Amino acid sequence: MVSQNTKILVNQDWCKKCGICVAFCPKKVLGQDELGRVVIVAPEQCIACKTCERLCPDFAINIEVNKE
Amino acid sequence: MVSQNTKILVNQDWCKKCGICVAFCPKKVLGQDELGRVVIVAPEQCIACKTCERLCPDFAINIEVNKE
Amino acid sequence: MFSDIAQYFRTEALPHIWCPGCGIGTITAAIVRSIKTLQLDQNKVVIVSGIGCSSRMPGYLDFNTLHTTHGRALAFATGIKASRPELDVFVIMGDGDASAIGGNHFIHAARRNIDLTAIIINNSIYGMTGGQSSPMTPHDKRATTSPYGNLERPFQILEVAKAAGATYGARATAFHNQLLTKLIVNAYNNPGFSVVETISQCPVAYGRRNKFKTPADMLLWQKEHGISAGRKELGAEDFLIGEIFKAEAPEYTQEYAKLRQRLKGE
Amino acid sequence: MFSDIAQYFRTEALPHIWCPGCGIGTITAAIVRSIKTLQLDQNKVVIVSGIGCSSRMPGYLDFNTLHTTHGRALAFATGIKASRPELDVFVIMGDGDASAIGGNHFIHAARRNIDLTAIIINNSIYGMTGGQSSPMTPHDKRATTSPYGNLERPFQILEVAKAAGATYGARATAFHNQLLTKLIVNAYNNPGFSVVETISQCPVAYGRRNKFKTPADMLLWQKEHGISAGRKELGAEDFLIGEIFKAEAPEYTQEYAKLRQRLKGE
Amino acid sequence: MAKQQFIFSGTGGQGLILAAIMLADAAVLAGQNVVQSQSYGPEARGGASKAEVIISDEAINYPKVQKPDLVLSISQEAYKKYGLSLDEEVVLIVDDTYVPETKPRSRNFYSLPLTKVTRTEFGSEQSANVVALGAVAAISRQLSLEQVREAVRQRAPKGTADRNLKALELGWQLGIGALKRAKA
Amino acid sequence: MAKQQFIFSGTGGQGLILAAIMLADAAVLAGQNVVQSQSYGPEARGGASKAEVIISDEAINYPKVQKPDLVLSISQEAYKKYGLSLDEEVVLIVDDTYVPETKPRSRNFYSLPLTKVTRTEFGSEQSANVVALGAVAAISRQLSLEQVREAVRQRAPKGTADRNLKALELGWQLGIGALKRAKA
Amino acid sequence: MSKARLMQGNEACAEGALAAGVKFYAGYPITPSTEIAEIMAEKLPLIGGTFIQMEDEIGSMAAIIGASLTGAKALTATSGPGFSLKQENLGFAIATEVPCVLVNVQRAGPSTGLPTSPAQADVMQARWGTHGDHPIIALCPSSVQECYELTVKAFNFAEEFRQPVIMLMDEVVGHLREKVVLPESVEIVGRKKPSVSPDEYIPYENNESRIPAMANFGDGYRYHVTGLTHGENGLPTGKPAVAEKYLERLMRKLDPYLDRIQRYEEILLEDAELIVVAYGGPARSALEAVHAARSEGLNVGFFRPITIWPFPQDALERYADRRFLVPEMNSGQLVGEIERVVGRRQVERFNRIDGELITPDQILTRIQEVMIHV
Amino acid sequence: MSKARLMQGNEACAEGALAAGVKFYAGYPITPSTEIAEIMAEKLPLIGGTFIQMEDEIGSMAAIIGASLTGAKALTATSGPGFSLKQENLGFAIATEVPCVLVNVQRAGPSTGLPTSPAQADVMQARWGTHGDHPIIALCPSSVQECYELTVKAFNFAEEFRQPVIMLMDEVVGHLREKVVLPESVEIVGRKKPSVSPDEYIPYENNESRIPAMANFGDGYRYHVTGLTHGENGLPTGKPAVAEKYLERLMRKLDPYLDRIQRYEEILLEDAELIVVAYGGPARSALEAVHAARSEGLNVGFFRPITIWPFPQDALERYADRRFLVPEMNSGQLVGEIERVVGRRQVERFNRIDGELITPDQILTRIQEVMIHV
Ligand SMILES: Cc1ncc(C[n+]2csc(CCOP(=O)(O)OP(=O)(O)O)c2C)c(N)n1
Ligand SMILES: Cc1ncc(C[n+]2csc(CCOP(=O)(O)OP(=O)(O)O)c2C)c(N)n1
Ligand code: SF4
Ligand code: SF4
Ligand code: SF4
Ligand code: SF4
Ligand code: SF4
Ligand code: SF4
Ligand SMILES: [Mg+2]
Ligand SMILES: [Mg+2]
Repeated sequence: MVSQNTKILVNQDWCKKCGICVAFCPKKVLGQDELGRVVIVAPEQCIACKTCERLCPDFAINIEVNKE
Repeated sequence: MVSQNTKILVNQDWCKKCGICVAFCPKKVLGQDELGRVVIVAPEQCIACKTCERLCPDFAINIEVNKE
Repeated sequence: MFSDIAQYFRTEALPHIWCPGCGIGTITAAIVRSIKTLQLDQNKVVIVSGIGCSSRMPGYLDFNTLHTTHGRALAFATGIKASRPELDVFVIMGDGDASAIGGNHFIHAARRNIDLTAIIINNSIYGMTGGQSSPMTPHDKRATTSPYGNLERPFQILEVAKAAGATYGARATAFHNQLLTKLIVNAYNNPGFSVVETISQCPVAYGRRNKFKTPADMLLWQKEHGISAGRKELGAEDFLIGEIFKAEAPEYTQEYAKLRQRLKGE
Repeated sequence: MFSDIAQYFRTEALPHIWCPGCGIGTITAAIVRSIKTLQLDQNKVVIVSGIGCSSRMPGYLDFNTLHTTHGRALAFATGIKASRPELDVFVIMGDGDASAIGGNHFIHAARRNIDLTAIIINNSIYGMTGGQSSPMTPHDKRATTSPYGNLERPFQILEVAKAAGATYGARATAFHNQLLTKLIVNAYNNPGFSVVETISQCPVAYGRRNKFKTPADMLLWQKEHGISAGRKELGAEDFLIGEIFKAEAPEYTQEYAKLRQRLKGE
Repeated sequence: MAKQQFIFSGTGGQGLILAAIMLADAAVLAGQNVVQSQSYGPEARGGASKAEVIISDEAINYPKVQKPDLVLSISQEAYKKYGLSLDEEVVLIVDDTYVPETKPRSRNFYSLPLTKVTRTEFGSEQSANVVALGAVAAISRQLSLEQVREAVRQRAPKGTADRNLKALELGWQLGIGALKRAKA
Repeated sequence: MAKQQFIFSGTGGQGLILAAIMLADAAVLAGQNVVQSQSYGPEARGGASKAEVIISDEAINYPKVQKPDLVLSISQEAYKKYGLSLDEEVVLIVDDTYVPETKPRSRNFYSLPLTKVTRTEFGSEQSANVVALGAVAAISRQLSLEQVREAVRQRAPKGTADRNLKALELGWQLGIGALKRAKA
Repeated sequence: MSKARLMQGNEACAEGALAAGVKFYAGYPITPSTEIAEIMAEKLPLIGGTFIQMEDEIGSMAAIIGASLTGAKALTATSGPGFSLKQENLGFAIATEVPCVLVNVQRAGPSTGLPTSPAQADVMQARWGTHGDHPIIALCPSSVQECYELTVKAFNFAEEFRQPVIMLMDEVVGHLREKVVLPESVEIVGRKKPSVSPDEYIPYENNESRIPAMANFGDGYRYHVTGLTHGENGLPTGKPAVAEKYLERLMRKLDPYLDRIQRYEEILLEDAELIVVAYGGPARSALEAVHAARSEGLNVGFFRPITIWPFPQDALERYADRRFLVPEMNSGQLVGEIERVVGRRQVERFNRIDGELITPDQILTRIQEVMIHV
Repeated sequence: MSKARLMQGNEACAEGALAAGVKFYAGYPITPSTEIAEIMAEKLPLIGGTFIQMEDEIGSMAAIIGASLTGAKALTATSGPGFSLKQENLGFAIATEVPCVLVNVQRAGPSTGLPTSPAQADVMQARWGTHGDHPIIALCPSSVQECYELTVKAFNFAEEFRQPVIMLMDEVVGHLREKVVLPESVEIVGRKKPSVSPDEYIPYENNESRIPAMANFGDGYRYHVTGLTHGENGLPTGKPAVAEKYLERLMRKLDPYLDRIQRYEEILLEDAELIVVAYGGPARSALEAVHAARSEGLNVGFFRPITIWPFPQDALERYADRRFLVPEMNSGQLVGEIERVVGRRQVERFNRIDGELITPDQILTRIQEVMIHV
């Protein structure tokens, strides 16, 4: 497990709340608040697959993996 | 033989002296004079195949067959 | 036999402007013979063309005739056919007309499979403007704009037509003009977009530059290199003649008619 | 990973203008990753586009970028490549841009087999102008100009490319964006005209009218219907992804270079 | 009725233009002259969106709002652009969900739960535009509920008339309530 | 030299334009001002063809021949159009093969066997245009044989220089002979 | 019953076309004209007409000409870039005298420019955009009501004069929604059909009306249509005399009808010292400014050419002794023609080119500058 | 050694281009311009340049813009129908300020017209043919020598001002062969390159010269080129203020250089009561007529605009008190501009539209009519 070393960065200025990252995160790490903003609901679940990052149309997610 | 009943009509006003009819007549019925005009040199040889007529780009030859 | 088809000509406009030995005249007669064979109502036939030597053809023919702008014949024809589908629309284009400037209208007419009979007169050159290379000039051949031999590859225009959606493709030559007449009849009978590529000789702008001494030499070349399917293996300069492909697809004006019908129902 | 590719972006121009959930952004990142993978010199890369939502892409990318007129990107790119063949030229087009108004330049770039990497972003619609049908809108689907469902058949654009002379054709989707990155790398490596068709989602102008509730639904559709060769038989809405064809043919700028060389010799 | 000028502002996709059209329709039903226009952002892809309506019993030449009588803002960005520095004469209506931060104003200011009410009633935000229209119409007091209702009936996309009429009613009530509170 | 105006007329494919260009080239070599033009028939497909040359030691403004000094006609049609109704001052040269029918003229008229001589010498009609050029140049007496020779050398298509120089010589001799006969 | 309705300018244009009897539309989408195509796509199949989305603007123009030759009233609509592309075939329609209507909803240019912003920058292109000499009619609406009415007129002119007609709209009126009251019925003019038998039919007859009768393709009158210079029989000619006759007629065919074709609006001109000449969307601002200036006691009048081409020269020339102010949403286009007609020294300009509608205030300020401060 | 040679106008144009340093030609054949392409096809590969025959005129215009962006001097040539088709991309080149030269050898129109006959019927199209506001330079040669010289100038103007330049020829000069004396060397102007580092480079800088420095694609200065209205950084903008700044500069970029750009010829003007204003091929007839009139004792002068656009207005205006005769091979085009400049009442027209060159006699007769019989 590398989840401790993974940082999920969401650029709220660029995010357009399309919900794609939320829908495709295999681990349900991400969610949306009532205004549609992406929130990280289960960071510990993240497997750093970067699906969210690659699918995000707005370059708004950065998964930073700090392998130690 | 139907040759007796075949008329070869050359419309000299339309003929442009390209020589195609002469080159493709299987029976050497046609020739060209020194100014390039088409002349009928061997009418009796004509087999009314109409190759000349069909190939003439200028609609200048008419083969009229008078079957009796 | 010209007297047989003279009724389809504007004889007052003859003799035509084509050069001595030019294949377009021969092809014109073959096309007219197809229309005669089909016994089409002269008043319902429309002949549309673009610009080029080939495209001067409609002016000599006694139908509803439309000589348009360079490359656009199929777009004009599309307007005619879509507006009044009962008309029989033939479209005459040069190789440059159809495949260079007109390439887009060509692939779209094919995609729509609109019921037009398109006849491309392929003389491998821009005749009217005096011999520039066209997208159908064979590789390495000379033209005024390929003085060192044509660097480009020619279109396989029937391949393009097929890939774009046409439902009938055939090829003949000025020499094989009886075949041509038959193929045009079949093309007309195909209810969709049909293309007949017709190899023609341009002795003046192409032949002279490419070692053909006489128009007859060029016809001989057509005779030798135009091969019916299966007759022999194709050599370097050979090309197939006859029907090249057939396919089925919905035709544009019929689909539109169905739509109108459907909306009436609603 | 955006931080990894940020150097290729004009970040000051972000956020981009694309709608929420639009696939173009995802594809943009995939393209940039290809260029990164190829380790191309940023100063030698040229990105050319036409007009449309997709064609706004170059504005966000930090290369030599050229946003041209609708449908003409390949013709501009041809001028660039022919004039300076050492440049790496990528051409971004929408489906309408490439196949409607730009169809002619498309088939001619293919015929010349000029060494351009053409990426068609196929969202099945004219996005920028608000949702009219394009020549790649599937049959029966809705668009503002096909309010009763599209009567026409879409192009099989890779078939057309192949018939016209292109030497590389591949297809991926916004969803299959890692595949896309690989295919673009391969396309670039093909020394000739290469086409990568990329299926994208336009939730606003296409999805809404065609019963897709969310952008994610459209990506799911891509996931389900994009099939690698041999994986299974293709269903009605399925399409192949991966490399679709490869061929060999002389490349235009190389032929021209040879001509110059030959003339020097003379 | 003297010239009345309205600005509806928010982001693309919120249905503001449709709401403005409905307002304009209602004015036509009321026998008024009316023009309605919108600024398409340079590319109008999810960006700011603005719709304008001018209603008058005289001929309307210049078709753009020069001095609004009422501004509706349903995004923070739109509020900043169109609502923030308005004269206090001008009626300003904002949505309290999407415009959480507002400058205090002594009068003519209504921060209404347009989105919230819509969500509560319909479970989604769709029709919030018509709720807003109802509030605007009620607060502006230029048109009768029946006129606006008729306009909504005519313009609502197929199959949504009932929902939208309901939304209108909700908005109208919100507006009336707010007016009452303001008077009070 | 005063302004000299030439018309070369015949049918397309006879090489008249090239002959006119050679004449013009020769005039340039002679240090003259010169313009050369041609009328492309509406489609120039085997139809009538006309080339013009104006030579002058002054500036030439209007570039078309207004009143020719010399007309060459090598087709019956061209003769009808350009040769038939000429002033007798104007020199008229025709080819006796292709212009068999001519109106009698008291002077300045030369019916020359241009085609025949070419065929006899070369076995084909190619280069008849240069034979004609030779005759024209000789009869017009505006340019030296050497000047025209140089022009032919420069302009002749690759590999045909010798043949064409020969043709020029033939034409020139035809011209000189004709001049002599006319004087006699 | 003619009822008041709210309608968009582009929609009114489409409705006007339908009222005029349009049966064929071919087009290619482009902002800000697209609504016209969209309405046509919906409505034409319902009335037995045909909508076709072509591969580009060139093909669209070609297709409407083809359709018109079969007898259908035909329409296309576009904006700047598409207008440029249609020019070649527009010239074909003019040369062959095929009736059709081409709408250009002007946006800000050059090139792609500001696709959603208004401008009036194709005014001179509408006159001179295709190569070669040619006559043209271009109509310019200022209101949604006029979008409707002028489109009907455009079809009538096209049919009566065998002449392509340009509806020169702008984004302001094209996208404006406004109250309109549509008439219950409109006057419709169709093309003149041959009254002779096919044998006697002369397709490009040089008759007194200058407008040859036009037979439909398919109706038994077989004739030739070509963009080459042609004789009365329609066949190409290279003969200068025939060419001249043809071109003379073509260039002057509208002359006998100018009184009917040239439309304009005049307000408060009698005592006007300064006349504001404006057209299209910005004319609305100009009129408001004129009223404001009057209320300040300035003797200002308003002249609005509705027919932009042929420009109503005679009408304006009557005021050649006044001064003029020409506000335009371009860098100065129609003003050149006005200068030509009334004299350059009398004419002041006001130009706005940033994609925003000129305001009444801007014009009023300019009026004040011209009348007071100078 | 500069030697006298016989050369055709089109050939001289091609040679001028080569002398100016052309390295790229893209075109599509069309009478009467084709010789230019043919010469380029032969010569460019010999000097390391590139000739490409494109699929149409639209693509040709696009390709030369692309090539120019890589640093190559680029040329295309066409005639009427092709000129119409090039308009959209011509507008792109103007908007993006990409240097290039576009030759239009005018033939008789409209539409296909008389493809081998001369005319001057694209004069106004050269000014207004593309949509949207735009500046333009168009040069008009009257002799073969001038075809050469002006083509060199055209390239110099294009490069110096980042401005597409039109060589507005006509079939008369294009196909005329005439004695020319080519200079041993010509003055060549290249485009201004950035003098700053890539970081500091502002591709559409609003600097004092009004002409931004231009970097080649591939040379390390990465920037964006778009036909959308753009800011100084080259990126698209919808902001009215930025748009206005850009368009203002674009529309006025030539103003500081007008003295150098505007060329014209003046002959016998001092005491002229009537000034014949003529250009292109027909100017030759006009000059001959002027001399003939003088020899009849008529005080006639000759003014020939060589730069047609921007029209040398100030130069002509000096003579605004004289009368004018404007012979043109069209139905009256440039005459409108002359009327605008000097006043309509002073100007007489003479138009020939049958495809034949106006003769000196025709102009002389008209001079006599105007000066004597009236
Ligand atoms: C828009 C436009 N571009 C170019 C031309 C010039 N032009 C006339 S015909 C032609 C090509 C002719 O070649 P093709 O179509 O093969 O017909 P052909 O003359 O060989 O029969 C060209 C380029 C034109 N008339 N219009
Ligand atoms: C000549 C021209 N015609 C039409 C347009 C209008 N237009 C802009 S983008 C576009 C089509 C966009 O569709 P597509 O190419 O599929 O790109 P998308 O927006 O879907 O990415 C059209 C028709 C234009 N800008 N120029
Ligand atoms: S990296 Fe994978 S697991 Fe982690 S948030 Fe993104 S999609 Fe979910
Ligand atoms: S995919 Fe990107 S833009 Fe969409 S919600 Fe997630 S972070 Fe936001
Ligand atoms: S019909 Fe046949 S045999 Fe007779 S002349 Fe013609 S080609 Fe010869
Ligand atoms: S084929 Fe026809 S045109 Fe040719 S020579 Fe024979 S008759 Fe004459
Ligand atoms: S140029 Fe060629 S194609 Fe044209 S008429 Fe002459 S021979 Fe025929
Ligand atoms: S309209 Fe469609 S393609 Fe364009 S940005 Fe929006 S979602 Fe993307
Ligand atoms: Mg050809
Ligand atoms: Mg698309």
